[in-house]
Amino acid sequence: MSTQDQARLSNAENMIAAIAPMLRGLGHVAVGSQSPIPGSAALLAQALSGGTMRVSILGSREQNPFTDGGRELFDCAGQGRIDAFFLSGGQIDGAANINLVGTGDIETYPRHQQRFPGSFGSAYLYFVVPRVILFREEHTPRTLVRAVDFISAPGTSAPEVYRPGGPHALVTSRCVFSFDKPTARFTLLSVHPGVTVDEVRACTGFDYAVPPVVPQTPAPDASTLALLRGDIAQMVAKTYPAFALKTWGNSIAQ
Amino acid sequence: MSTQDQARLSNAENMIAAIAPMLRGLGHVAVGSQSPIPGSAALLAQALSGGTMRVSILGSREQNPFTDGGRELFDCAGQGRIDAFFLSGGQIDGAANINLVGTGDIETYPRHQQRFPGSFGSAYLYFVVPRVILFREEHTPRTLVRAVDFISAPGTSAPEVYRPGGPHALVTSRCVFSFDKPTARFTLLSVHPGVTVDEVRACTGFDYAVPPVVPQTPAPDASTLALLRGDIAQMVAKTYPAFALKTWGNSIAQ
Amino acid sequence: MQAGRPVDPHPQHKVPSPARIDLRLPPAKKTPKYCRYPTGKGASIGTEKNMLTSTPPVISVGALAARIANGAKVVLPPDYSGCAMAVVAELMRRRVRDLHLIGAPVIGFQADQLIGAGCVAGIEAAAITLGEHGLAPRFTAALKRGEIEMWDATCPAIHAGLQASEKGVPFMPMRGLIGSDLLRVRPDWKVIDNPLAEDGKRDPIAIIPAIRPDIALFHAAKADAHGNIWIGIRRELMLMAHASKSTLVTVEEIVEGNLLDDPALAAGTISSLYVTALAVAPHGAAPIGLADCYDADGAALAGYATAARTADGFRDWLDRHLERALVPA
Amino acid sequence: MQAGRPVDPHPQHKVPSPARIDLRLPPAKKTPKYCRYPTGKGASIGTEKNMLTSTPPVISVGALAARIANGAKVVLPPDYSGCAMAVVAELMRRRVRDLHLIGAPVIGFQADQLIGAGCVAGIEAAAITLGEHGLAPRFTAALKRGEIEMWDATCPAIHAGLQASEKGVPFMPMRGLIGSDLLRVRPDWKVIDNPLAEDGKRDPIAIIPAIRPDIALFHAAKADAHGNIWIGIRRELMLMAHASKSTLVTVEEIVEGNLLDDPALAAGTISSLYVTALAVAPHGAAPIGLADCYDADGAALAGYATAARTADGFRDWLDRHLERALVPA
Repeated sequence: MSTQDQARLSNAENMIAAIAPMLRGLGHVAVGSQSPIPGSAALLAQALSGGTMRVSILGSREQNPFTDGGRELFDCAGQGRIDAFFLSGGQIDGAANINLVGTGDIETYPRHQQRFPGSFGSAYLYFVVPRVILFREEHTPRTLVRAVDFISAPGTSAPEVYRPGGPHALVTSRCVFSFDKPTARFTLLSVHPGVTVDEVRACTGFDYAVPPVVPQTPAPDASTLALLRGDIAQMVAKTYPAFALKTWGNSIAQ
Repeated sequence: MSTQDQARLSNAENMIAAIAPMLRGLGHVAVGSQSPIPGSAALLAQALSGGTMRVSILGSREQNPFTDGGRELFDCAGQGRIDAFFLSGGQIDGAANINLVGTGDIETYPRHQQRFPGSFGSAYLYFVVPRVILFREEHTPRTLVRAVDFISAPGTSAPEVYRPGGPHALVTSRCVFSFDKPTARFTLLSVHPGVTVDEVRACTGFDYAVPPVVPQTPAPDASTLALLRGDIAQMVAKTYPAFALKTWGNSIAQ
Repeated sequence: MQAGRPVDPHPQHKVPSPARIDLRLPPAKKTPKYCRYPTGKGASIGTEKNMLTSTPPVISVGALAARIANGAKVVLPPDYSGCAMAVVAELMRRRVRDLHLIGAPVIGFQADQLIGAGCVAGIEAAAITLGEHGLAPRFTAALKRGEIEMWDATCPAIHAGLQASEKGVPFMPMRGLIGSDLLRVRPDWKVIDNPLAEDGKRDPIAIIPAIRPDIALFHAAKADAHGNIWIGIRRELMLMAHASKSTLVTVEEIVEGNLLDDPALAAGTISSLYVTALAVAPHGAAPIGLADCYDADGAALAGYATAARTADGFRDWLDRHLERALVPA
Repeated sequence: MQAGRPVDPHPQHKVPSPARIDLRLPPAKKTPKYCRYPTGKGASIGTEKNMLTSTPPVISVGALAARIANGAKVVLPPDYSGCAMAVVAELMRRRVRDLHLIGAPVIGFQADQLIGAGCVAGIEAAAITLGEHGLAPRFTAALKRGEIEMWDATCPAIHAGLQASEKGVPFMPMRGLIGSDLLRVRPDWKVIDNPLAEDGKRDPIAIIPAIRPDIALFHAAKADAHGNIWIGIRRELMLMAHASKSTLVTVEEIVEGNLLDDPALAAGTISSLYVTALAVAPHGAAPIGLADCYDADGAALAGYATAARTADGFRDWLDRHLERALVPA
């Protein structure tokens, strides 16, 4: 493998590299189960934090501080002790509404065209975690839609609704959007290496703001990349072995 | 000690003997901390139950099934899993209202004439435990009053109030009153050996019903008394050593 | 059964009225006969405490499953907790009908298998998923055909509903939810104005009715001879037991002594007070794993996920599975 | 300070707004320098997990006490749980002022001593008692003289208020209470109509506002090097920690390893996530006992109860006690 090849990031690595800096300075980042990309980003950010960041990963035997049963994550978030969390969606729309339930006219619920697993904790955590980062690897008009068919959790709320939390950004395999709460609208913040602004437009079902100049998503420097592909990959493999194998190959398997 | 002396019951034993039969057939009897007389009665009833009764004693290392913190007793009662509990009062009145807060005009609260420790769990348990047995060793016009100065927990409630529980009886060192919910009034059910109906009237600050014939509180038979003064006394000594010493003497000390 | 919107999935629990007073002592009994604890000189009463109390019976897996009647409302743990898969197999063998399943708060293989076997009328959960093995295929197919009722939830709402039952209150308030379509499909959830909000300030808040299952069913590493169950940090199992009318448990083994006597083990123990009956089922959570006991059998789970993609595939899987999973009745 | 009825003893916790987005990676750092875990070939990263995270500092008992400012709202456990008596002594030595104490749910020697020493402005509890040693004399005297505010409660209302904070909701509903004079002296408690009651049926129910203490203070048997605290079955301590803005803990000892790595111990452990700072205080609960560690010193407690009957007696006791209880600052 040439030096150039080594520096080329996979889709997953691009997303990890985009998410990690958004966590800088936070005290406690929590990650849901089956979220290997955010989990990897959180572990990378933690390693770069100089020991000030705590990362809790549901489903991890070793990064999991919870001893009060399944409710503790949600109680902990309700107490204001979780600074960042990650949500995805079968559909995500331009107002940052997310749909984890299914597609089709809501009037025909629950007979969906396509059924997703369900809302998990989104209808709560999206409201109370200050920095919720949306992620979805598949960036197509099918996943990023004009308006979701079912709102598992809304992107914004009326002023009288208690909502210390909400969407901060949306990270896909193609780009990063930031979310502007007052306008309830995404802005294209950066495109990953090799992705064009036009390509993002063509693949996105919702409207969003585009600044005159859209930078490339900053790549990690060599030492950070080495850290990710070394120690972090090994830690990730403990909780997400299938993901680690796919992303970093056999060398990571324990 | 003659056989007659042995059969003579102390005040505490009279109360224990009066309470134990009220627990017959119940599945789960709970006892608050610092309630040695009800605790002894519950352990006696349990021993006589043929293994069908469970007794939970707060503050006991060995009779305490609770592993979910201080709230579990109350949650357990709210679930309907506690059939009987015991409450006392600095004042108890003829409508079975109990006062665990203090004496004096409520308008001067919290500057009581006499301050009691506080309501503990009474304002809840009195509502949700089906069979609450009131107990108060001191039976005087000072403790059994016409109307309590402060209602920690009311004896009865309006029909629309959720109240599966409430007072069942009042046991003192002199007698046993049963409580009639529809009339919200006590009835003198029995007097302890050596106590007269007139004496009870003179020592009671509230009005109550008196049937034409008032029986004596049934005394335990010889084998039950032997059980109480033997095995039960030893069990009681583990949780209430001072009480066991006072009631049954040094032979019980471990 | 057709999907629809029943008025109230969680009718309130009724507590029976107190019995009338009876002051008579029970008939005299000879002491040792009626006391289960040893009364000899050398016997220590204190350490035998739970022998005094009503202990839940230890029965067979089949007999345990037989306590789950058609139409029961059963709360089940997620795949990361303790799943009583041996009992699930028995329920499918018996072709139990019209179960209402509650995932606490999400649910996986248990629900998909029971739905595939035609045992389920409705399901309430924050998610139904086979995790890394993908969507739950029999659930998805049944929903599409309108064969089951669906009560979509969100994790903390399930916890709140169970905690309401645990505390004996009719509802619990919960933040979030407002603006979610979950409120549209859950007419039993309501939004009220926070009665404690500052004067003149609106503060809408959702309230979640109590969830009171008929039965909590789960698997744990061990019980003791008194029927206490060790669950460690899996306290959603404790919440399930507290909230339910009865609790059925399978365990890997029954150990000697009393779990409550050891201060370390007591911290992770559910008292037998909450346990209705238990059965010994070694490897009873397989092919799902049991934390600190055995890992999930990934090949078996993947095999299920593949087979269950079609109704025929599921039926073949079920035939093979029930043959393998035969337990003594 | 005069007793009175403040409008709201439990103002809601404000969560800060999210910061603005910043996509830049932090300046490059040489890896091993910024990662606290060993990176050598033989090092196992997994077992060092908590070295990666912010660990609560281990400080002196005096420094721990110094974190409790005048006017703080402090939640304290009952005498049967873990009482940080060494810190209570330090608070009296410093003559901290205007504490608002919350008993979880009842309180004993801690409150009586702090009241006697003039440290307390108000108290909320279901009972204040020295247990078998009788009424709390300094509490009773201060109340009679109108020197402290009193917020009489009932045990499950305190638990409910703390659980409301634990869950981040403004209130919890609670059965009972209706018709009690507690509702007259607790204007912050309200009775509402159950919004989920059947149509046309009245179902009044009390709601208890969230109790959010500034500080939870308690003593436990052990902590580990990562700041996790083992509390066993004393889970009211966990509730206190979850509900409070910060948590200060003294322990008998700090043990090696990680309590969360042992499945049995983890079940009785509060994660360091909830711990603000801790101090080692051997025999730190004395003269009150600590379950499974040491019994209460009955003579010392009786001595206190007798001495504290008068203000002079209490002052003498305090002088002797603080001299004895001197700890390094």
